[in-house]
Amino acid sequence: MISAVTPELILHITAIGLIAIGLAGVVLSSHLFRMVLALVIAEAGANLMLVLAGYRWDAVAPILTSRAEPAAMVDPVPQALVLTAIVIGVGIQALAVSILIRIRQRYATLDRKEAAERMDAEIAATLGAPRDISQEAPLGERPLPPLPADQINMRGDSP
Amino acid sequence: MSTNLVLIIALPLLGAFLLPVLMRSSMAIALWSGPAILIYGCWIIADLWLSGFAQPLSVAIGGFAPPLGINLYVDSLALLFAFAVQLLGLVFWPFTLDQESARRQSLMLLLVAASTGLALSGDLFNLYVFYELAAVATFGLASASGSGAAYVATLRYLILSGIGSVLTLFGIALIYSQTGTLNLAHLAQLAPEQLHNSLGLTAFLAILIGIGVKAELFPVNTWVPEIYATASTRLSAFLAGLLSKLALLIILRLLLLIFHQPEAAQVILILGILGVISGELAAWRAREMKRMLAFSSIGQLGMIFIAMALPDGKGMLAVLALSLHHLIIKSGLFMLAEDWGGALERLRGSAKASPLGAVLFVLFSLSLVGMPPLPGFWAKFVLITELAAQVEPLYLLGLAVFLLATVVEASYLFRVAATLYGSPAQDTLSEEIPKTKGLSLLTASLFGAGVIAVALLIAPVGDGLQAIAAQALDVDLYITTVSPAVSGGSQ
Amino acid sequence: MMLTLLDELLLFSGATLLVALFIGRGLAAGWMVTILYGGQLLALLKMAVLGYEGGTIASSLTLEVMGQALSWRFDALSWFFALITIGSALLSSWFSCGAWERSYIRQGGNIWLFHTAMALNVFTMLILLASGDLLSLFIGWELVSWAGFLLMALAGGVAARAAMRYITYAMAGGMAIFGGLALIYTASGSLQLEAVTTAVEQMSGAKLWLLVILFGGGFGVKMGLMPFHLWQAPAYAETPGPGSAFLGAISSRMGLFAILLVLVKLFGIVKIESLKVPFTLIDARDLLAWIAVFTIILPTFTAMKQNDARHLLAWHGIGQGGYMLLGVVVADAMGGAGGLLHVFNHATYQAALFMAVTAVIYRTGTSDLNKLGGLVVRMPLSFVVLLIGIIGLAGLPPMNGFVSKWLVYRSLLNQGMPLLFLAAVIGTLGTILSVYKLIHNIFLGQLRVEHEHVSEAPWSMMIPMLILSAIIFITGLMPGIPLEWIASVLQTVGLPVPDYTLGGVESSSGSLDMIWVIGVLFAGFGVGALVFYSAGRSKRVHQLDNYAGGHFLSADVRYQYSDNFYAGLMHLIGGWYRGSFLWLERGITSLVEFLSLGMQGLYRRANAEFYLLTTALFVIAWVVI
Amino acid sequence: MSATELLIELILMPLVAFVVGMMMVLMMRRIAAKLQRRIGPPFFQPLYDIVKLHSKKTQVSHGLIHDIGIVMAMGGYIAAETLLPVPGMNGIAEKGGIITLLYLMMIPSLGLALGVGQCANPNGSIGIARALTAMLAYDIPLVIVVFGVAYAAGTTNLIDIIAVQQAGGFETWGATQMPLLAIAGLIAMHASLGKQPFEIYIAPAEIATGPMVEMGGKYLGGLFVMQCFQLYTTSVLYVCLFLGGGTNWFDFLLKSFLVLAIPMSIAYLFPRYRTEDLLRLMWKWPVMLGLIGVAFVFV
Repeated sequence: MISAVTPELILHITAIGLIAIGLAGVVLSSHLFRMVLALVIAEAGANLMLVLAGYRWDAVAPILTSRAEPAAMVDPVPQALVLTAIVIGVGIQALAVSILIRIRQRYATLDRKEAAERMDAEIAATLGAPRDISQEAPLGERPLPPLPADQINMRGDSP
Repeated sequence: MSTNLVLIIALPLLGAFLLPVLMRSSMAIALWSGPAILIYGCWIIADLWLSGFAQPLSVAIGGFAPPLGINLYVDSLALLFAFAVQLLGLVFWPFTLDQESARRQSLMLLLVAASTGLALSGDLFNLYVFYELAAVATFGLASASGSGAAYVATLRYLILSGIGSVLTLFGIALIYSQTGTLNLAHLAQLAPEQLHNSLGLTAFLAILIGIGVKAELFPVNTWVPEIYATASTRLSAFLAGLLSKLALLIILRLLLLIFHQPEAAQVILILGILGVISGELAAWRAREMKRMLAFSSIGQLGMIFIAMALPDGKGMLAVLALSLHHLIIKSGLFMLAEDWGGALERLRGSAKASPLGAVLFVLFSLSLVGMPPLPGFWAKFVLITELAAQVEPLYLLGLAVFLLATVVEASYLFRVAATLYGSPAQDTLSEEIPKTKGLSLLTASLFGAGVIAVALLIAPVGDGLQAIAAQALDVDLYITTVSPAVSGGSQ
Repeated sequence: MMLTLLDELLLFSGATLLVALFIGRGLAAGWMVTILYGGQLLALLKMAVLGYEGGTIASSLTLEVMGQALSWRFDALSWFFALITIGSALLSSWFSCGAWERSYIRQGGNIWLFHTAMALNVFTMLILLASGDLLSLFIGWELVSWAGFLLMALAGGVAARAAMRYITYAMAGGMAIFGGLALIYTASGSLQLEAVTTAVEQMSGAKLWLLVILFGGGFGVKMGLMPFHLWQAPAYAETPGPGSAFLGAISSRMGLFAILLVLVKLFGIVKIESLKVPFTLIDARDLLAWIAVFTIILPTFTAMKQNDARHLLAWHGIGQGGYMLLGVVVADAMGGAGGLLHVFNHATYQAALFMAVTAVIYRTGTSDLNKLGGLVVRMPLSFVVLLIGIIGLAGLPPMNGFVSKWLVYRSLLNQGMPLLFLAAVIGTLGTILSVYKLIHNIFLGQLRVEHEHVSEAPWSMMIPMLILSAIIFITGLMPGIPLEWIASVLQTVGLPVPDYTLGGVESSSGSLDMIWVIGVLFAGFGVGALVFYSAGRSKRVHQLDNYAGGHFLSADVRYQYSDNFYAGLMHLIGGWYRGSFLWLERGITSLVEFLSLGMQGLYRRANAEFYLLTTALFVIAWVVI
Repeated sequence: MSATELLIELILMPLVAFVVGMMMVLMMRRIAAKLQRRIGPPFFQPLYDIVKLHSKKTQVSHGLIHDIGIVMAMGGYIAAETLLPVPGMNGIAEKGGIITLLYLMMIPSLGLALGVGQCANPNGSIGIARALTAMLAYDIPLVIVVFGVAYAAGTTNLIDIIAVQQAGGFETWGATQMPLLAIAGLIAMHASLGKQPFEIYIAPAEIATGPMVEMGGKYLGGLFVMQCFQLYTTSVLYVCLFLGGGTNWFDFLLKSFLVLAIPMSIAYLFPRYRTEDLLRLMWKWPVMLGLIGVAFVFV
């Protein structure tokens, strides 16, 4: 498969490359907006991949005109699919940006770690539970508190 | 009669977009139109079910024949889930009247339409579209509460779901390049030759992880605790109870119809086991009721994944029983969590304030843990006997993890029960103790009655489930119902 | 649908539950529930008189669920345990009616919940005892463990915490049994008892070992066998008065019933004996015997250190469980009879002891051994009941405990097991010591100032205690009565049957005739009394008119030796109390705590997308390779 | 064995035991005296003591249980005698074996414990706690020895055990067959008598004679009677287990007095052991010897 470096293969590699770049961008970036943009790249890569699925080297665009049909046409189905995929992608990205604006108004920051920290604090506040132990404060206080009186009896200090 | 089946998707869609317009003209009609549509949907399905529903049927939308056009494949399993969607949509309808209610109700209708589509659709790309539609509706509803935490949680969920959809698209592209068709029945015919190779498997795994985001599969369910903690309990009940099951249904269809390789089952098994371990242990430490229920639903879904991983469809009945049981119990628990949502410490002594709520909580926990007469026990029994029949050590590991998880589950659920029945701390005043009341208590007791009803007539319910499972397993039945319409499509 | 005798019993028990549930509020409810228990006892006795020609009485109700046939039937084994269950329930609820009920309500207890929980326990135990196949056995088992949880968690606070600890142990046990059930189901294709026995024959060593461990461990949790015994003492001690009498008498013996049904009847002792422990000489039976023996010794010596009467008795309950298992596991004619007779005997004197201690709590308000003393003067009848109870618990001649322990010792002697014999005797001696501490710290020694106006326990509590003491003495005098029931039980379970007479057991290598032994004993007491009372009249003196090395005693000085009672003994073996099992339990809980902290960290701080990517990469790489 | 003969035996055996017991107490005092270079009490001194104590005018009692304790102490041993076969009279030995006898010998100590408990004197309670600990100490080797003998003879019925030993004359005696068990039995028996090295619980100096602190008059008399029975029962038990019982009265009495003489002569030469040392001693040597002896029995 590697031997025949057909243009088709190059396009496939670029599609997968785009997806990889997009995903890496999402993972590595620490700013929320940059993550959304990386997501856009990944979606473009996926759409390219979808288009390539129906691609034939020497065919022409699948447009029916009054003239006689051309010899070979590219498979129109994936192109229809790509249309809907792009529409969905745009829809989600628009929603993402609007949520980003809301976060900016609420938390005045778009840094991922800080936003997550703020969210945790707010959840703990609304639900009224004590903040759970983070990595800094280990489990329970040190040294261990003595057993409460009624526990001692229950312990029964069996051999 | 089969044509108006499409209505149960079309009408909510139509309603979703018309509602804001109606809201402006007259509030009364707008408020009741949503539930009316859902009741009509339930009526259609019930009417179809009662008029003797023996053979599954395939509805070609817009008259186009399946290989090109999109068809709805309706067998008893799909119908069951579709009915569940309509019913739960009605039960969890956001009746709260605030300025946001128009937006919430239309999004809810959108969510119901997308879920019904997920249940019935017989075409892979169509499933993808409905999946994304449901995702968008969930984002809208989740961030409806307007708090900063809700927005951050929704954004993180959006990014995760975005990556999921990228992977799903990648999988669909691979499948299309291999077979040239996206119709499930057609794929089922072509699968043995073209898709049973490493490329086919990659496609399946990509789709598995993509859709796994919503089905709370192990590595991709980090959004679950945040969304359930910040979103309204009605939405989280709908998500945990139903939407995750529908995503699971898609993976199940793919596994049964197209991908029979053992590696696929093993991946699901491993991810299921990890899901159970992480879900149950995280729930053991949870401080709040909502977060505990979130982790517990991850654990339960992990168990359903283990059931799904059983080779050649032996786990089908277990999957069906576990998911329906989890649906009823989790919805009931979330309804209780509406008033008891906060920290578990605050709940101390609230059994005296609301005895019915406490009894319901104990009933749900007992069934979740599997006390014999309740349906939970029978679901676990079916899974246990199937798991024990396997020989490979991985399945026995699954069995051991499943049993240990139940012990952990019992201890944290009954720790909450103990605090409920414990004596309130001295300084809390009597009215500070949260009480379950009003609509949520009513719905929770409805689910409680459902559990007891199923427990009483367990024999007929068991046989019904067995019939549904057998029908769903039957691949060539799927192909024959769709294929007469295929009429010699490109083989 | 012809109502068989078993249906009558189950309906009766169900009716008791409904009565307690719906009209449990009024004060008369207690008496009504007690009368209904009496009715159940009559139904049971009727069943014994009429039913037993065919060996088993099947219930007309059979269920067919998900391809599994569920049936319920009663045989001699279940009848014997049902007799003890209903007997102890009848006397416990009789004890709870009247005075105790009023004081319990005054202290804020919920008497309706108490009666319902008790009735629920009896009903679920009858269902467990009537199980016809392994699946209905498991259903009954789970129901019993949950009903037990309800009764234990009743009193709230410390009791709720103890019940919580119990439910985790019980769930672990239940799940082990569930796993074993699944393995058997795959091996034999069905859970009916006959199919299981055939499947067990051809089972390979390793798989059978797994089954024995799973079932042994699962049932052992309820019986409080060695590694899983930590929950039982606090759970039984903290249950309200008559509840602990009922639980102490019968609740943990359900584990023995299940072991008898599964390990002895289905697997068979010969099969268990054939399982060799790798690299060692001992086989599975010896392993069970040694677990039983450790269960005898360690809890008994823990009981000695307890400062609360109820905890002391609860720890003894665990210890005595070891005797029963030891007798059953030795499985020769005397051993089996001894083990089963010990179930009956223990039920009688454990219930009597718990009731006596509850009577003391009712009058003095505390069961702390260091705050009591000298009550024999004020509560003579309770003293007599406690005395008869402790003689039974220690296993000394006039009472029934001696007969069953004698049988267990004779079986160990016949089978030639010196170390087991020695360990069992150490257990008995430990019991005698800690039992004397119980009666000395409560009833003997100096009467405290605040207890001077304490009166005897009210009659509603005293009558059941006296009935129990009478039963203890009568079955001690004529062990033939219970031995007759046990003979039919041994036949159903497939163990050899000893030839018993009314007075005891006849055998070539030394027999026992309690009627003669007790007759001679009382004759001796008569002669002793004759000699003693022929001398002059003795003058009764006040307790402060006592030798105190020339020092004058006054009422405010506490002149009672009760704390650290066996100082000399504790000096030597005090160091051995390291609480190794408690440390083990703490280790497991902190491991789970640590893991769950890790998992929750996974969900909160982790970068979600990173996981998605790593999984996708890993999966694709795995697929390509 | 008609009923009347059995009845006569049941009456006669305790009387014989009482008389022989008193002579044993006399022998004990005489040996003690000889060791301390004095003449020792006259022949009927034990009888005089008992009669004197019973006829005292002031009898102090702390309650009904105090009296019942003494009655149980005497009655327990009287019952135990009937289980001990003596030449010519078997009593009800075959009705209850050696294990029943061991348990019957525990009844008097329990009775005494209850009686002393009623006296409400901490010295008494401490004494009883130590007595029960001592019982825990010496009973373990005693039980090992009994197991060895019973397993060797294959029965717990004392009559058969004696018959087995008498079958081959001197060679088949318990002591010759199982020497280790005999030694361990001797030490255990010595401890069970509660005499000098092992009498921590009657220590006059520390706890004012422990359980005896409130006993006077007929109570102390009852304990004296119990002591006679105790000496008799222990020595006769040892004789039956290891020295082949009595073929005729003369050699039976000779053996029992000889057996008793050994511990008595050792007793008055040693100071008292503390409780934990008593435990450590009893659980170390006699148990070791006993277990090895039992191992030999199995071989």
